[in-house]
Amino acid sequence: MTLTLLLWISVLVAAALAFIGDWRYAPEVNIAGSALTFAVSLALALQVYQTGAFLAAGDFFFVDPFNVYLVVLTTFVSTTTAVFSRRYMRVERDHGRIGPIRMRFYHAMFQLFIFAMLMALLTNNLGVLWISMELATLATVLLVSLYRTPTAIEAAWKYFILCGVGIAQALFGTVLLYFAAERVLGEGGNALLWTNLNQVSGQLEPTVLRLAFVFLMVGYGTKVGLVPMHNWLPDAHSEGPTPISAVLSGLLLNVALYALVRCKALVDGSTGTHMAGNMMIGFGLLSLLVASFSMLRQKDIKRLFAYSSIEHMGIATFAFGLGGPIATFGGMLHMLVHSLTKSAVFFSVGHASQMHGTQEMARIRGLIRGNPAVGWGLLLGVMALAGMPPFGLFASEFLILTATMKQMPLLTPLLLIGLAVAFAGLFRRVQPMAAGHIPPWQKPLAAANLPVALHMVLVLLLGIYLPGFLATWFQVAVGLLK
Amino acid sequence: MTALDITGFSILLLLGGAIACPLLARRERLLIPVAFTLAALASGGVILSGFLTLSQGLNSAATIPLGLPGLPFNVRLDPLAGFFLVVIGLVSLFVSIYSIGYVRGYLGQRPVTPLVAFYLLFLAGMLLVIVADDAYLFLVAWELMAAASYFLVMFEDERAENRRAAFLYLLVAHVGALAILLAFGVMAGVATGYERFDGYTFDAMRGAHLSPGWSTAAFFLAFFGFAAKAGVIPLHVWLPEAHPAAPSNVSALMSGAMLKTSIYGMIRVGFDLLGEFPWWWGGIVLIFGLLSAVLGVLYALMQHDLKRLLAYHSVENIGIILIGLGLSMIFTSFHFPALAALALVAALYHTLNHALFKGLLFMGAGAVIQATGERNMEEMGGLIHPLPWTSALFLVGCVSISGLPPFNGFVSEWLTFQAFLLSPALPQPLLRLLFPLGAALLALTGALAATCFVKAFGVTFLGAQRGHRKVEHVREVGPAMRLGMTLAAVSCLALGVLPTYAVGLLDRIPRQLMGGHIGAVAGRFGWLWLTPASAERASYSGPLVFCVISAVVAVTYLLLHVRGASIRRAPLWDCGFEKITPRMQYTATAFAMPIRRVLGFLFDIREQVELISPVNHPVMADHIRYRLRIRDRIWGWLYAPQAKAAFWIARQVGRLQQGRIQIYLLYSFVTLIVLLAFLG
Amino acid sequence: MSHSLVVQLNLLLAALILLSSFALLMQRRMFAILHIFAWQGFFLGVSTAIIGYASGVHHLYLSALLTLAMKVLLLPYILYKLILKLKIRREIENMVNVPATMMIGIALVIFSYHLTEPIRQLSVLMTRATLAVALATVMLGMLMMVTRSHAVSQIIGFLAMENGLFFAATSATYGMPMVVELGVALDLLIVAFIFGIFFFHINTTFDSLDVDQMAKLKETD
Amino acid sequence: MSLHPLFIELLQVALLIALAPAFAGWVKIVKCRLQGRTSPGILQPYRDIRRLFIKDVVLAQNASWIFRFTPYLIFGVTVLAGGIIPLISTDLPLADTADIIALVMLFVIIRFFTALAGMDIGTAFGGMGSSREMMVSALAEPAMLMAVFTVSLASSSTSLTRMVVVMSQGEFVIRPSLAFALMAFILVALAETGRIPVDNPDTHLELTMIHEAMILEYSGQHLALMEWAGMMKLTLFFALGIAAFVPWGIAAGGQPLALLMGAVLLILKLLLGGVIMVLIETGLAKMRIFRVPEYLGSAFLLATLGMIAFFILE
Repeated sequence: MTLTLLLWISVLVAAALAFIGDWRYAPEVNIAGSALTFAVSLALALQVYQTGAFLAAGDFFFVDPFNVYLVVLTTFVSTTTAVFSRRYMRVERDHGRIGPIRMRFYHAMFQLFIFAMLMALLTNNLGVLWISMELATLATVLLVSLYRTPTAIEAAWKYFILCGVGIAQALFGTVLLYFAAERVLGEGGNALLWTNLNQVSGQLEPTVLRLAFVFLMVGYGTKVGLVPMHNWLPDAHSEGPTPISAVLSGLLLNVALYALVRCKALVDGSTGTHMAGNMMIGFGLLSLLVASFSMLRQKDIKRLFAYSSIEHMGIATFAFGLGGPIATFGGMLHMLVHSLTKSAVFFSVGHASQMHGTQEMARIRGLIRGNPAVGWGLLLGVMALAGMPPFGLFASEFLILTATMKQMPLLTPLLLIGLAVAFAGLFRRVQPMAAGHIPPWQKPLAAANLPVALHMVLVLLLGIYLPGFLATWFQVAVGLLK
Repeated sequence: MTALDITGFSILLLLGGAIACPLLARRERLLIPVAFTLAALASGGVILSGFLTLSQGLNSAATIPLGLPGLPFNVRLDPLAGFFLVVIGLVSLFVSIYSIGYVRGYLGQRPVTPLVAFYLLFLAGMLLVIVADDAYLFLVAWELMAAASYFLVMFEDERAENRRAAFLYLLVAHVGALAILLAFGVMAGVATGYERFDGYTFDAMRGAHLSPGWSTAAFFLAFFGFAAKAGVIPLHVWLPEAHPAAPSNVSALMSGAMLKTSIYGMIRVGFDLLGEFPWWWGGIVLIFGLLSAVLGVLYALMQHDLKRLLAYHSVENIGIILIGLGLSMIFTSFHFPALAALALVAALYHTLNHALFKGLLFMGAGAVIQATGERNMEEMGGLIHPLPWTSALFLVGCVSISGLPPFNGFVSEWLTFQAFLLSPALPQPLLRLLFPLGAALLALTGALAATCFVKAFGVTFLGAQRGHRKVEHVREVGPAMRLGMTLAAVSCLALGVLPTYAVGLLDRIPRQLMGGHIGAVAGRFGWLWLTPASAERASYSGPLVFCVISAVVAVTYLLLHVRGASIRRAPLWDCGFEKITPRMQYTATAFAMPIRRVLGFLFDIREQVELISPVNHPVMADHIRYRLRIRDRIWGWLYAPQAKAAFWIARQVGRLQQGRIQIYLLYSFVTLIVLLAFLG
Repeated sequence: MSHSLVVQLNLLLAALILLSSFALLMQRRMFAILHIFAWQGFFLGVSTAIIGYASGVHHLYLSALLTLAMKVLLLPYILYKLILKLKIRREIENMVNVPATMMIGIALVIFSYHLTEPIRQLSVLMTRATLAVALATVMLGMLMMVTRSHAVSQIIGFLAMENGLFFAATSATYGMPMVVELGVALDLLIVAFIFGIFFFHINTTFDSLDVDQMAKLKETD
Repeated sequence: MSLHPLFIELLQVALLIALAPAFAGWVKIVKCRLQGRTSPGILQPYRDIRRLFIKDVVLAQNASWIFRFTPYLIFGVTVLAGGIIPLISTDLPLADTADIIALVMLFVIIRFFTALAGMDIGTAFGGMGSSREMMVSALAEPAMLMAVFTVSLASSSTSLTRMVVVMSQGEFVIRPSLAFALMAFILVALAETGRIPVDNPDTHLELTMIHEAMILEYSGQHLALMEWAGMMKLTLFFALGIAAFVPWGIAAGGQPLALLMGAVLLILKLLLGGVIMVLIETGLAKMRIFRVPEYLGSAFLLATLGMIAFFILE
């Protein structure tokens, strides 16, 4: 009940905004819609907390601790992003970078995007999961090219094509999965239901599933932004409007990883080997290394953080690939705190680039003096991203690293190198931007500080105190994925 | 109210203060005294609790319901922790008092609220590190400390070199922290095999029995991490950058207290968590200690920035502490608990002493810099006249760090020597032969340190003003700063004159860790004689040295002044040389020249002399231009190549992404095909 | 219509589809490409219908209709209009050396045959033989996207992949569940809508649809 | 009957203070004889000191309290050292105040403050003297410690009295290690007391002087104290050598006869030692400052050899 309500709200708000999206109070409507979904998702979470995992709408939807916390996360971040985008888009409109129609389009697509992700998270049907992933992509493609600049169009095109192809491969994988399932569960819709598949995963044909997972890995991996299928990500993040960058790397990547993890659970369950896990370890590690080294040479601030998203997704993928209670726990925690932190950082980045009228890091200076909230937000956010305690990312990296030390000690040097280089890459860029004197070209700005503050407080809390229910959820989810 | 409560309360006080600081951001003139008094009070509490723990040999633990599920924050106080609480507490007490005056100097120049807030946070972090009893809390505190001090180093952030220093510092600290993390990972893994979270408590790690290979890995990972923080050569590069960059009260705290936390970490991991180890671990620690000691002091000798010089001396003293540790480890592994105890006590005592006199010296340097607005010694000179207090207190620091009796530096170095001289007991003939050489190196270090501080004090305070700035406008610093320094100086003297009491207290720590202890105090008038090992082996009496010397001095002075000897002031004689100018004095660079000439091969020196003559003929030269550039070789050997390699790789990685979409498609296509071919 | 006949027909259509995708790979001229694509869609639709008839899985009729409607009529029509509008009728694009592409294509077919071998062993469906063709179509579609530098032909390559997927779905499992089919179709519609917009933007900003000039965003210097 | 230790202590210190100038004078005499000059007689140092005490102090204008404090401190430290080293008897209350390592550090105090005083009056000479003095001492320190260490190995103790007791009470054995150590000790002692070939005590030739350069600005009582302390230091180094290497005759207890015996023997040893030193001094030439490292290096080498010899041969 709450569940369908959740989805309907975002659809309806999207539809409404499609018409009134350029109205003065459209941003407020947008915020209200997101806030509403957030409230409902909390109710849903409560339900799960009380009754545990359950099926809804027949067996079309499946809610368990693993996806419900992502749902709450999604709605929460979408709300804060809406709050941020109110200020941000107003400035953009005042600078005349986008007109009323595009404003409408932007708001509508934003909500549609949220809907797509919620659908992908909640559905029980792998086919529908695939469809909503595609939908999420398509909803954001035109947002990336919202500014109509040559580079924006180029980025959007790459995003469109690469993710399209990737997702197509994922579909082939799904087909194979269906083929394998059908022979056990018989013909018909419920052969694609994850719950059923998970029950019989032992009997699924390993050869087929191995084949299927390769396609799923490459397919969904493209959307997670795993090297070497990552090339769309920096472009899309750097060219789109900042709120979109925030939700892209804060939420979409998570959802894609979620899909991948669900499939991994099936495949390793069936093959009985650790092949899927190893594949994820490989991709994760490669992404971590490549991304962290790429960070060293960035000039564009949003590209920098796009690569950091790749890096962190790499870590999370690595953790899930590693398996085992602590690593998986760490992976989930990492998804959560990373999306909180990264979106917060993107908020600060957005304001910073608006203050200086450029995304070129060499020209962004003296933020702390210019606008303390933005400056400190950026600096602390980056500290969190770099894995400094007491922020939450440290907790997850702590678990993941120590788990690696036990299970695959020989990989720890690589992890160390990756993390260290990423740290250096982030700091040597961000520090001069935050510190120092105010440059003449910097313009004052009324920033939306609430979202950043909210996110950072949460990240801080998660670093020093992990609430019990979340912990138990993660434990349960770990059990499910075993 | 137990010792642990007092500590916890103090820490909460500091954290609360840090959070509350922004409230007073508008009224900084009020904020400074309030906040630093708070800090001083907290430090006092910490000293008290640490002292109680140490003197009564308490061992109390507690858990705080925060942190990860199944892994609440565990805290514990045992003699070892108690001792380090005392060390940090003392330094922070003195420095906090000093800061009341020092930080006021920034008013009007820049907002000091961040400085105050992060100062409090920094203190809290260090204290948490000491009381932490599980890997997670330890690392959180460790990095909290690093982050806070990073912001403190970056306080004067408009200077590019300060930013660079801060960045370098944070990078090294973070890499070190990761290494420590992995070390804990190894131990926790063996403890509970990663199925549960409670393997991360130190108790579980104590219980775990590691295979030699694993424990070696754990120890050296931890050693690397802690060494990076302690500034052990070759991981010291950040230290001489960060200490000068930071405000002086912060450098005092960093050098006096923060470096000690890494010593604490080494002892905790080596002796407490791991327990038994082969002798060569100690050997390696010893070697790094000697290396840091000698090179540290040599590099210090080449500096003419007062704070850089002091920073390099921190490297040296950490080296001396490590020497003690290494000896203690070796003795432990050969099962000589008493000797191990002696070496450990020496190390711990030097830890305490270094905390005090280095704190004092940095405070003094801060006073000088604030009074003159100058960091370069070549511009100073003759400051003893306008700065009587500061100079006298600084001199105490110099004497202590040079290891001259009856001050504290001597006692700990003397104990270390004794530990060295006990080596004939060792079964390893090779070690027996090599140890004395180590002792000789230590002696060299001591002598060079004396040289360096003759230079530091002489060039800064004595002689005549060298630079272009006038001495007249220099005023003595305020009472708060003087009080802070005086307290530090007094405790330096006290620890030097009455070592037996302190050593008696320290003796509880080896008892806790390795069950051995030294007969520190022997015979009648025990408090008078410090006799490690045995009375006829070696003995030292601080009180007597102090009393006899001062008595003789007093007597001679009186004898000579019964008939008021008239003292006539006259211009310099200088072998009858007439027109002598301040420019003719020895500069810091000139003073270090002989050593530079003798041991130059250790440095990367560029020296060029240029004769400038109107008629270009060297003999007719009317003035000479002299250029000297001394670099740390280690940077060129170790760090520059790494950076180069990283950027090279980055360039290669960049090639992956060259813009054409077909290529990107090809990547994903090829990936698919390859995976299918090999896994499908 | 006897069972074997159906199978043979199906195989024939499969062969035609494979052929058409090779043709797509080779063909230089826009309109020709368009036609071939339409034909491929047609073969696909027919084969789907036949399979539906033979296997008695009746929702396949619907999906056959969908296919015909979209892949034979709608999408080609849209593309046709766009090509006219954007005046790229005469466009002859230069391609990387054709024989090599040929060889690679054949290699891919063999590879996909080898890959689908185990599945063919497992499957009991009469269409199991065609799965290899489906996979090959997907791969050839990708190959086409890799080798072509023209936006339109890239899109067609993409759509050809979709065809392959669809064909795979029918031949491996007599089609995905209905809801999925519909969803895919919907997505396809949106895709069409989006690339339509894109063609306009690209053409207006770069005044040509050659994607090679869209290589500003890169890490090399 | 036996004298009270405290009395012995006072006696020894008094003896040292009284005899130090005479010893310096003796050294001068021997040197003059060897160089074919007529000597001013053994009492000359006393006369010098008296003259200086009578004279007023002339202080340089910018001399600080350090400059004035140093002479007293140095005198005090030297006296303390005199109370620690067993000259005539081992039964000294102060003997346990410092073992040999601490004793060496006491001498470092002297050097440290002399160097500071040298820099205090801001002349080029002062700085030069301090700088060179500190370098020499820095290089001398390890050699000194090695020698000391080798000696302490024999008696497995660093307390001087203990060493003396062990060596003079125990049966006599030839120790190659001690021979090496003795040579090293002599070399170092020459450097530490500022004699040729490292420094030249009786020159004011700018470029060769080290110690003189530092005390150049001293005058009157201050200079007197400095000179006197210098003589005592010279004597003490001999006493140290005697106690460490040829301690025979130093009384174990407080019997007056033994003490007298000890005193006589001490004086004889000192006279002999003086001659030996003069022979070395006249035999060698003052070396360039940058030859000193090699000189002290060889001292270090000898000391190390001594130690190795101990472990290998004994």
